[in-house]
Amino acid sequence: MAAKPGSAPTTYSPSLTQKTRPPIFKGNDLDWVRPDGRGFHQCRPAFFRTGAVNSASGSAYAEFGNTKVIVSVFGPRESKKAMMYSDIGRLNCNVSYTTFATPVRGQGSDHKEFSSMLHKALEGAIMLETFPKTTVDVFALVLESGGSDLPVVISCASLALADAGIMMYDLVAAVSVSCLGKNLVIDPILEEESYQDGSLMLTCMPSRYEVTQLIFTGEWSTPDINEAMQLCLDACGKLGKVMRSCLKEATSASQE
Amino acid sequence: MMQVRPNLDYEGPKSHQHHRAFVFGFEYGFLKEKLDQKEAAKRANEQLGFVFDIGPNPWSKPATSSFGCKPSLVKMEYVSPEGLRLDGRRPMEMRQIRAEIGTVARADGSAVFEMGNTKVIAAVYGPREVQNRSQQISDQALVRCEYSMANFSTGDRMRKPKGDRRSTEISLVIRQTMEACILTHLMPRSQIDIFVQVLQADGGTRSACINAATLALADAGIPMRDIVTSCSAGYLNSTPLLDLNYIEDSAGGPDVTVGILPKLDKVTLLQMDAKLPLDIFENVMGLATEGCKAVANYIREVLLENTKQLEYRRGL
Amino acid sequence: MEVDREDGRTQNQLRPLACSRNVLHRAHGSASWYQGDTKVLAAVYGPKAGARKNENPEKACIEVIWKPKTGQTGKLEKEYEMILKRTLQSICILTVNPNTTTSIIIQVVNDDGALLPCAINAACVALVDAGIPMKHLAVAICCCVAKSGYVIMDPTKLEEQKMKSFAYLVFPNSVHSVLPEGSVQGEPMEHGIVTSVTHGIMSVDDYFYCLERGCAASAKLSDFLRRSLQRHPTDSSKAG
Amino acid sequence: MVGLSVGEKHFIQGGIAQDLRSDGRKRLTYRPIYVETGVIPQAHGSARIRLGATDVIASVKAELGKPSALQPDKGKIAIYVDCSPTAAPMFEGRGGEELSTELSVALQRCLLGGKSGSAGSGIDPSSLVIVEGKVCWDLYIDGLVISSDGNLLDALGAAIKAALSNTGIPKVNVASETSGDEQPEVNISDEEFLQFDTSGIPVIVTLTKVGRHYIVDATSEEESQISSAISISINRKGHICGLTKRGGAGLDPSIILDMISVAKHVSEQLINKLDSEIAAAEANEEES
Amino acid sequence: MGLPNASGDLSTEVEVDAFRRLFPLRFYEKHLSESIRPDARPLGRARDTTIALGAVASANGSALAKIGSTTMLAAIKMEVMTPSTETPDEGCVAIDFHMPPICSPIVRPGRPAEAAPVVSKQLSDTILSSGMISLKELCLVSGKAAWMAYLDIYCLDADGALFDTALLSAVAAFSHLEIPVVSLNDDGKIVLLSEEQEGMSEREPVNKEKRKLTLCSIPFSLTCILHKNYILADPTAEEESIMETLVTIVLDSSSQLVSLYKPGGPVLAYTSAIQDCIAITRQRVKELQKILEEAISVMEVD
Repeated sequence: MAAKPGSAPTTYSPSLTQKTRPPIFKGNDLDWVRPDGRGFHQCRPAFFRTGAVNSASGSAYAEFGNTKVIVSVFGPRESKKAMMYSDIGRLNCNVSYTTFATPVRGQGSDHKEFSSMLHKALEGAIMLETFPKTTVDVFALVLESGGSDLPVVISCASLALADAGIMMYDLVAAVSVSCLGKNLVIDPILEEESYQDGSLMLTCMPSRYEVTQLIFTGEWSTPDINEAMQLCLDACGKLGKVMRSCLKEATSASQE
Repeated sequence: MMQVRPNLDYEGPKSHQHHRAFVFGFEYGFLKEKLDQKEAAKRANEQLGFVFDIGPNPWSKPATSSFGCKPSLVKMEYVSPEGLRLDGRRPMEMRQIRAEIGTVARADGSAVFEMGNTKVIAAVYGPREVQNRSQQISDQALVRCEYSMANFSTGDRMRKPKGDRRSTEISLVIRQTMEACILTHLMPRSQIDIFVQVLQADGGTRSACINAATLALADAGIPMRDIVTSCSAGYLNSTPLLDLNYIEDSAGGPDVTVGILPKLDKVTLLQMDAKLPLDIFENVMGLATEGCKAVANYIREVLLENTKQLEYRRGL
Repeated sequence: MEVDREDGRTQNQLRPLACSRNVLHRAHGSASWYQGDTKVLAAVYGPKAGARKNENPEKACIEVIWKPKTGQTGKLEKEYEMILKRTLQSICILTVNPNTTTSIIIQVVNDDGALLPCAINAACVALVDAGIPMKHLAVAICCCVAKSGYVIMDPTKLEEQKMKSFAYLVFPNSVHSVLPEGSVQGEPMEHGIVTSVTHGIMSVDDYFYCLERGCAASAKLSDFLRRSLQRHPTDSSKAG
Repeated sequence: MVGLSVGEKHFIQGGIAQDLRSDGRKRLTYRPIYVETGVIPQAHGSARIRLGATDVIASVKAELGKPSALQPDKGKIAIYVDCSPTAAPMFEGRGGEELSTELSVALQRCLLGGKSGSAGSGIDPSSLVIVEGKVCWDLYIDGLVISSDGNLLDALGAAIKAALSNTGIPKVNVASETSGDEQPEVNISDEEFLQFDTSGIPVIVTLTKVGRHYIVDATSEEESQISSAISISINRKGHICGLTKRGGAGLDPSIILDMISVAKHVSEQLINKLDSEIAAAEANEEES
Repeated sequence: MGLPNASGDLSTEVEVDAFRRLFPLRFYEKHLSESIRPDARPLGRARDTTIALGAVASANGSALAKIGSTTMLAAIKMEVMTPSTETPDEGCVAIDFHMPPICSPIVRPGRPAEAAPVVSKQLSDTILSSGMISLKELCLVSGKAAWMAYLDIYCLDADGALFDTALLSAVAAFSHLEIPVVSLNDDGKIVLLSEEQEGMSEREPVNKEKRKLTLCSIPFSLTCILHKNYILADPTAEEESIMETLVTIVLDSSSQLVSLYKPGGPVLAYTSAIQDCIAITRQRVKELQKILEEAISVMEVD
């Protein structure tokens, strides 16, 4: 009645009057500050909680600054796609965004690229042979995007898998590094990501010290790669500890 | 009767910047007389031989291509007073055709077929086990076909999703046409997949796809009643035109696509949009049929050549 | 309380009704139902082997497909499908044909108000025509509440838009059988509501007033329904 | 995808261990590369690459567009890959979509560099701008897989490099200065074409780890033996312009660094080989 | 397990669980005859309800509502549109309800849940017909520009009473909504004014006064299950799947009936049952009003 169906007027979101915002750093200026005041090699405080969704077999919620993510794990359950017999299980991943996750209102559609990256980052850590003929579904929803979305989704998903009791070799921790001018900044926020010259995302199993997924963009020389990878590996190690303690807390809480 | 034979010795033009029509040029003189006395009489006044560099070339400049924009329907001259078409062909002249067998190494059978600037690849997989059990037919083979167009196949870059209505329709047409010539009863409970991929579209893709599919099926060694060949013809400026290109095709005039089994002398496919008086239709269809026969002869030669090569390789 | 209605009807008067069944030859059961200028065609296919999606080893499944007059199915159509499905599920005996699916297709021919009730009535007749086992019939009616508080029955589209609020109500048709009356607390069965959908603000008292009036009007509808079902399937029936 | 028996698997693995693969190659040798340019006449540039039984076509089309508000001084480049069902029946319908997206994303990452668009990109997007903030070229790069026998990413990368070398973009003259929001009028020249400087475009080298060894240019039989693979794009300067890991198993960081250095070594030869093939193909095209 | 006979003995617990799965209806009926539900609630009591305002920083207004474990996240983004010629001084509200695959095992990616469009329609009907928001308040420049409020509600965890929770989160998001200060620029476009600009800018903000919407007669809802003579308020997903007759009643703060929604179901609703349901809903509305007020006051203290 009040709403006129069928007529979708075109809308725009009002922008700031200033044409362009000044870039967060200038050229070769080495002593700029990050917008949130962190050091270059300092990650945002990470917050994890398992058991966020009751109706799922396992779930986790992660919050890194403004990046907020929920991951639910369902299964192992019957494969929906009529697949041929397989003696190992299937992992099915899906990442989607809410319409209000990004500063400009989006469509809230599936993110195919992230879905396949999530799959690749996790498959090496899961013991697929423990659930033959069945599927484990890992669904992620980015509630709010604040930069480094994919690493947060991956770390959160591995916690959700652990919460669901899926057998894994190790947790998977993921961290990304952005290259801005000559500086490497870890765990970039959205604004930094939009100015980056290059980026590196590394996912690893911290206890086994193995890399499950590695992605570079931009131009890198070998010493830069060494430095960035070491940075990520160290950060993953620390993140792994935070994730482990979150799991421990959850178990001790449920035992009480 | 004289054979209508494509000039096989002639190497095709390497550069499309100088695209010309030249195939069948002289040989078609005979066809014409046989086909249509009136047309032949009209044509008698015309000079014989080729006149090059006539008409705009739709392929020369992609950025300013007239290819993308449809020519207006109002009185456009598709046949010049000298009796030449926009690309310099005569009304009853076909574009150059070229075929190559075995282009997709991993397929059971494959072929490339070119008609002028239209270029398609066909690949055949099978006969093999039916993938979807519910589709299995107990007394004959299941024939499936998928037609797809490359993003770069048209003048304007197209961004249609896969499986739009046109593709589905052409897939169905190709499937039905090929099904009619394959001896499906010899391969019960099996499946044959025909995939055709259009690399360049310049009118007559339907025909080109059927011709390519025939070659690919033959290459895969699938038993057939006869080869199927196809060709189109249209009617513009009160002139029947053989083998329409894109501009002529999009003029909105009638477009008759015919597919025949040349040896059995049977028509398996006949499609026309727009209307045409019955007597003219007969002319146009006859013209397309002759085109089919010309294609058939060429395809036969290609297959023969291929077989000779195979023999040679086996050391026979 | 006299009310002027554009078509000269009184408050409680329904528009002319018309119903014919077995109108489609391929369908297992079909019916068309007219309420004034609102016309709906319903077709029933089934019971057929259960689709894998909604297989249920204990119960039959009912599936409703709503085809609007023009355009594509949107949220409104999805909602109507859901209401119809739940309503029909509650009047059919689902345990007789377990693991089957019965499809009901509703085609809107013309919408002039009270569309959903009209569709429910049409679907009901079509189900009978297809011989689907049912507990009882259902009759649906639309009641409108005006700003000044009076209530009118079976509104046209124009009236629907002018009024403050309206309610679609579905009542069971009384069962004439030897079985004990299925009622509670002494209320007759036809006073219970199968489905209720309201739109717009009304006071609670208004709603109960609607219920009362709707129930009374539904008796007329109920009679018509019964009469038209007793007739030979091919000849259509009309009522004023 | 490829069903292999245990014996066949051992044969392949054993061959790799002994540095003699089933088609007679060494671990770090590519199959012969055939380059053909200008295969799609209606595109601004195109090339076809054959690598054994792998056969791909890349085409470049430029359209006039408007630069994005965020980066008014840069044109837009997009890469789309399509897997034709002719290559494998499993690509039928929407079956090829997953692989197509994966390849498109990997190519974008390996060839177009970071979001700022300057570092690691094979083509400088600022060279595509005609009037800043108003008009620019949008470059659409389409890849099509016609026949597939492994190593699609390297082949597509090479095809795109060849297609870009083959590309001529018409010169555009801006008619007159316009102010405000109006779109300036532009004239597209028929005669003058601009060529890209393609020397900076990286090549993609995919190293597949089978057992303890790495191989390049794996066939699909070999790809089915993957424990993990890394695709690295390297430019002439020896800088890494992009990297993606494929295959699930975890790798020790030191192994990754080792693979990068091997890939660097391989890339030098590949770049030279590819450049000479492209030059030969171009010469061949001009001749005819 | 809130079972009276569950003495912590593992074997009985397993048996009870098996009984619950095999004979769910008998399991429930046993409880109902004792006037208690398996989660230890009396029949007429709703589950614990919480509201957290401002959960999403990137939206103009947002709220997270939880009833039991059913969780909904609602967020409003304001965009500018040109109003239609018939209503030049009215804005618009677009409401959409999403059920992403994370919320329930039934939903799979690519195929939206059946319930989502239905709840979506119900929500926009209820919110728009309740008159809670005056669309005139969304006007910026008559005939030129007006706000389009995009309200998106995401179900994060589905455990029954979806509509109730969604409506609660939507209402809470509207009460948290803060409209940005904007002004009209020379091109006739609406632009955002940042805080430091507000004072010195030569352009007058067009909506200095109208930063908050006045919400009159806020609707609240309660879903009940009718089963035999029992009325169960605020059902869980399990209860909804076993006992299929649902009645959703929406009342506004002045106890007017906004919607009475009973889509079929095997149990017929008699006048007396409806009256009972309305009475329970009245109480629940008071509860919800208090919870919302508390959430707002907590927000203001911060």
